[in-house]
Amino acid sequence: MDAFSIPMEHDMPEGNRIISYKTAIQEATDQAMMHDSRVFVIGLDADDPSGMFGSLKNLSCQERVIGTPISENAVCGIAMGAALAGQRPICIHLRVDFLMSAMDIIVNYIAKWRYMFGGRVHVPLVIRAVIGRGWGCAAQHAQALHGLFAHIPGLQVVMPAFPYAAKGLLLSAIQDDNPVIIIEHRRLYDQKGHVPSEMFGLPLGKGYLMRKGRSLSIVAASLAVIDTLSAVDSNDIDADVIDLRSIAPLDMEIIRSSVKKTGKLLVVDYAYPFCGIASEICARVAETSFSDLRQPLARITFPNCSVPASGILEKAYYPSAKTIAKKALEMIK
Amino acid sequence: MDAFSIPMEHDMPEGNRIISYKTAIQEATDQAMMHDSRVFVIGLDADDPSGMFGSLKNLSCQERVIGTPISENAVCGIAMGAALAGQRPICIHLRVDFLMSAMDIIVNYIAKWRYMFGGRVHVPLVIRAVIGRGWGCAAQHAQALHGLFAHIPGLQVVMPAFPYAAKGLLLSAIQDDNPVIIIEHRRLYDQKGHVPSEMFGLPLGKGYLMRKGRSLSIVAASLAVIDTLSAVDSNDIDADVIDLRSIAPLDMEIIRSSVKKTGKLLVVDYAYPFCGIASEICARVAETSFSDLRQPLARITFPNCSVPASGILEKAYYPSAKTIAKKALEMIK
Amino acid sequence: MNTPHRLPDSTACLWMLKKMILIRRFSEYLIPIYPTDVLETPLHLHIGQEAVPVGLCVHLTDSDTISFSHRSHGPALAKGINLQSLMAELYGKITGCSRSRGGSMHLVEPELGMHGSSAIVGGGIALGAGMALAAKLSNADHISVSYFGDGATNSGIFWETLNFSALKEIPLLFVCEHNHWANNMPAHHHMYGDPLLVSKVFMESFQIDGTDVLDVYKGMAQAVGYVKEMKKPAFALCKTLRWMTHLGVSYDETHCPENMRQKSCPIQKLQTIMMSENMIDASGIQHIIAEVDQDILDADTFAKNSPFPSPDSLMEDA
Amino acid sequence: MNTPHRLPDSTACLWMLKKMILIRRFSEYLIPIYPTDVLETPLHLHIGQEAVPVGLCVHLTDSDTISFSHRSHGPALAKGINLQSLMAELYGKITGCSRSRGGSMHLVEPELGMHGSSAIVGGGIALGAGMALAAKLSNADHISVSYFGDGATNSGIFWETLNFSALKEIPLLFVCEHNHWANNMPAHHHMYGDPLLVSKVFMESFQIDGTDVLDVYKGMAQAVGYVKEMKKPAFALCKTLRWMTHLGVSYDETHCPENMRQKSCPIQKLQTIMMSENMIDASGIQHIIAEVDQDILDADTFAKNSPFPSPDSLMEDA
Ligand SMILES: Cc1ncc(C[n+]2csc(CCOP(=O)(O)OP(=O)(O)O)c2C)c(N)n1
Ligand SMILES: Cc1ncc(C[n+]2csc(CCOP(=O)(O)OP(=O)(O)O)c2C)c(N)n1
Ligand SMILES: [Mg+2]
Ligand SMILES: [Mg+2]
Repeated sequence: MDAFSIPMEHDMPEGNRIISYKTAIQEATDQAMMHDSRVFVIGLDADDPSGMFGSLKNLSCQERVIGTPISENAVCGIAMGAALAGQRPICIHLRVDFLMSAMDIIVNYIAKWRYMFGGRVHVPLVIRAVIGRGWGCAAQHAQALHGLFAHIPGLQVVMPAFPYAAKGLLLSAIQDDNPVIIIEHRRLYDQKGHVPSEMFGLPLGKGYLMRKGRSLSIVAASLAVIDTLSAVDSNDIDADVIDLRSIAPLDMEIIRSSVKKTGKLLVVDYAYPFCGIASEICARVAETSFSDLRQPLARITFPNCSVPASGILEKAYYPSAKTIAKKALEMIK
Repeated sequence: MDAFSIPMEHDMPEGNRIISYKTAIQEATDQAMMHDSRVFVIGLDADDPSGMFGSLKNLSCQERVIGTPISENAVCGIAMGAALAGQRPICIHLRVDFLMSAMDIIVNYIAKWRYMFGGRVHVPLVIRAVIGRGWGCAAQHAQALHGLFAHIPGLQVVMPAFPYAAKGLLLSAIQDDNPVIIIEHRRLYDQKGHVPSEMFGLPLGKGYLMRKGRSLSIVAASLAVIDTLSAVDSNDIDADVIDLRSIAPLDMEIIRSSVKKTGKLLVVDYAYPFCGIASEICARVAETSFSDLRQPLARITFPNCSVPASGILEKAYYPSAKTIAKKALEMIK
Repeated sequence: MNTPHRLPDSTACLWMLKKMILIRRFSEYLIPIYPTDVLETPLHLHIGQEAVPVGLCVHLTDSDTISFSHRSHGPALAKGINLQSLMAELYGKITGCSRSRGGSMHLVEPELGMHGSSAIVGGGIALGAGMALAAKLSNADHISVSYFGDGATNSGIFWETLNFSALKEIPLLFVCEHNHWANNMPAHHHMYGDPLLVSKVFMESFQIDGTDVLDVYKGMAQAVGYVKEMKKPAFALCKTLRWMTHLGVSYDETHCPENMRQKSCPIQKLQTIMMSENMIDASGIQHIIAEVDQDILDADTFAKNSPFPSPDSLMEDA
Repeated sequence: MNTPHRLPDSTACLWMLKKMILIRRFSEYLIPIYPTDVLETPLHLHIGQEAVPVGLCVHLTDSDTISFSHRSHGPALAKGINLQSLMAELYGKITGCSRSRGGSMHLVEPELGMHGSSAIVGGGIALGAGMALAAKLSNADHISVSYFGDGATNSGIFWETLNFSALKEIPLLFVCEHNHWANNMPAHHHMYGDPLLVSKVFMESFQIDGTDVLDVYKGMAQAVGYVKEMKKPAFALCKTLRWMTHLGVSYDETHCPENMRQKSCPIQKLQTIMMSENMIDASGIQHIIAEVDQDILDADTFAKNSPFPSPDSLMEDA
């Protein structure tokens, strides 16, 4: 078979088929590979026994899982070439940081190909990369660089926060004819939740309202959604909580309509602050929903420095549910 | 001699020693090399007869100008290694786009070294790169990627708009103990203006008020400053015009105090819109000068797509003095 | 010039002669019109180097893929790009092969295995390898070619792709069109070692006289044949001469003066042999030139008469 | 083991024995404490590979520079890093060599020519070359070493640096500590060709038995001597065995079982020769071990008693 067509869901599904985030990724990968012989997995340690932190274990089509040398730039280029020639590669990276070696291919090639050739070619390529954190990972192994990719026209960037989104967004990305970068968070890999067993997709570029409230809009993605929910739930904060799911394209509609209601915006992005996705959201809201705003909007991000190794500094570095709750309560009162 | 100490100017100097932007760069480079034997120039085509669009012609210390193979990643790493070992390299690139090949070294090494080693080492390295434009340069040769660099903590990014700033910022960058990326615009190379003959520096991280007005604050950098001035001057627009000079660190003080006065903000950045420096400025103003704002702030940037080759599309792509004037007049009335 | 033992048959010789003349005449046609600024796009001409793409592509089928770089006209025409869509692309017209978004350095024709050329040195080598991997994964019989200059061997991605291809046994032919220059940098300033000494560590390697299309024909017959049959990568180093300056439409009189050009002209060499073998006579050659020139004129007319893209279409395919 | 013709003098032998024992005992000391989570930082141990850094560094002066990577303890200790500041860095204490910002993979000691180690594979090779360029530009006499694993040869920056160094004739010694693995990937899965066949195209190259410190001593004497004298780059390939799993504190019993370890132990090998040459006896060895162990204990006490960084200092040096 060489294509699949999946129903597009949007809501968070109900049910109790509880599996982990990593298993959801594994399941989506496995189903895609079984239903479409063009899908293959490529990347450093793709064939390692650890199976990319478990997300690639026990795949049915092991012959289409290609481990590679430590050559991230060429490997991304090779994955892209295969995509141009009709395959559907999933190019994996154990750390987002390693993608910096492949920036030439990502920025100058993958992002530009479709436009630069007037739509005569397209690059159906999925890049997966994991954000690390903790255990003294230090500055080169714990970056969240989605803002860099989002800056570049032609790249779609998604950040699933839940197992069902990990599955749905991955399947949508594989089915999409254009490149999608999926940024996963290592801390989410063991999180569990209901995931439908059948194949389904979540629309790229659409956020989802996780909690309904009246006093504040909180926008977040990936791990920051989990912390935001915990902050909101355990402090009875009367806030809209929007899980962005995609950061490029950005679902401004859902943000605007929430801000229209609440008049207050807090963006939580676990990444460097400067020129990040939180900046973009705040700028857009200030541009186009200005009159809805009742007070200054606010951001919670990493501080403007690299991640330190020492645990005690790591703790000072990372925002948490507590940071979010504090800020949210401040903004509401 | 192995160091120089230059007076720090801030104002735009008066005088009529009129030289071009490229000559100003040449002069700064030459003076730095003559006053500090640690300063050297390295990069692809550094020793080409064209002298990097004229900015490296006729240097006195030609033996410290090192042409390299097409190996941008290694060359940036080598420049950094030399900096760690006590030299003061200026690593040059004829197009900003080529820096994507060196992103691993720039993001994971150059930006992080000082912090990651607790301040025990520092990287006194200058990277120069030129933004291209026009003549069907197309998507891979006309990018302005300063937003990417600005996202990364540990990188200073400056964008001189005038010959005197080209000289002053370059000398400050060379003198600085930490890495500075200088983004120059090809279109500015032949622009002329007064430049003092002696060595002087402009403070990194400080903007400059080019025009004083009451009705609007316009913030811009590099070529966008020139277009903004032309828009403002030829339409008698009563606006503050701020030349950022540095985009990281960002001089928020000058922006905030202007917005406090005018209540209106327009940011002009000739770059991709999403997660760019214009987003950052707007977000910060909306965060911290919210009550000063009398209407929605606005941005003028490239559209969210790659640069096309065809001249007619290029024209549709690039903002101009006209675009700026139109928007500014709209915002004032 | 060493005469090859067996000459290719006359169909092949005629095909190669015509293709080389096409590349030559097309490029020469651009020389006078370029300074008039009707083509706003940076040109890297292939004059003098025609033997390499032509002696390669004569062995390729439409489904064989090829990736190449900024010096794009030669390989694109040899692989069969439509002349009109190429010309229109140079004119920035919507009928261009890249619908006016690409310009001279960014050519495409997916149906002929050209999935887009890059103006950033190096990366295209990996794209070619990816297409070879795709062929292997889909059990297809075609091969892929990564076509690049001597300067591109400087880049890390060249090395990474060499290693990957050898490890994974993909049907990829590396073709290095070694014209001794990367911009104004002579090869011995940018590459220390003979690339063939390196490639031999990884794969079957061929040294080819890139100024002699019959040597290219013979060498590529072996190289392409090896890749097709063994389904393994191979490397072909083709030394040739760059007649022009790196960019633009001037002859490089300093480094490649007239007498050098005459001695090394691949078209002259082939014509001489074909004539001595009675495959063609002077009028036959004139006929080819006339035919080619007419095609070029037609393409020019087509391009001139084609519309520019609408400014409103700026964001299409973004 | 081939006995080298001339043994280094006893000062050198004692220096090497003590350094190797220091690296070994230090690493072994970490094994039991790592699972207690007092060191929150990813450890890549050097056990079994001690001969390479030690046989190299015995020839280096303090002003010679060296860049290395995630597997950092061996080269850092061999080059002379202060044991207390190394230990404190592993504990995340402010007295650590990187003031607690770096952890195990990011060690630094500028005064000893260690300008910081990287945890991204590859780039450090270029840093070492930059330090060599600095030596050349400032007419200094010292040399620089780029120290890296077999896996790092996969990366494009390795290739680019090889070419650059040969072209520019910089005093750089490439040392490839080839332990046959990159994480769980055996070398034949990640490198197709023998790296020495490639390096020979660019520079003087040496093959060294990395499990035998006397062979390393001899080879590095030549290699370091060549670079110092000729002021040109050279390459040393040191094949050795990784006793441990890639990361963490377990022995890799599958790929490097006990009997293999015993046969290839560089410390055992040196001890045997030194004893047979009457350079040391059993009690002398015991004495070294005791001394080293005491230093390690002192370092541990120092580290434990050192303060953590203040959370308020987070942004220092940002
Ligand atoms: C990464 C990168 N660096 C620099 C350039 C500028 N550049 C364009 S063509 C060229 C020379 C390429 O030489 P070669 O590969 O031998 O191709 P040739 O032009 O000789 O056909 C250079 C340096 C580029 N396009 N990309
Ligand atoms: C660019 C990059 N890709 C992947 C990794 C993950 N990684 C860390 S160490 C390692 C193996 C390195 O092998 P080698 O260079 O032989 O060093 P060794 O661990 O054997 O000493 C890998 C793949 C990395 N750190 N950097
Ligand atoms: Mg060339
Ligand atoms: Mg190894």
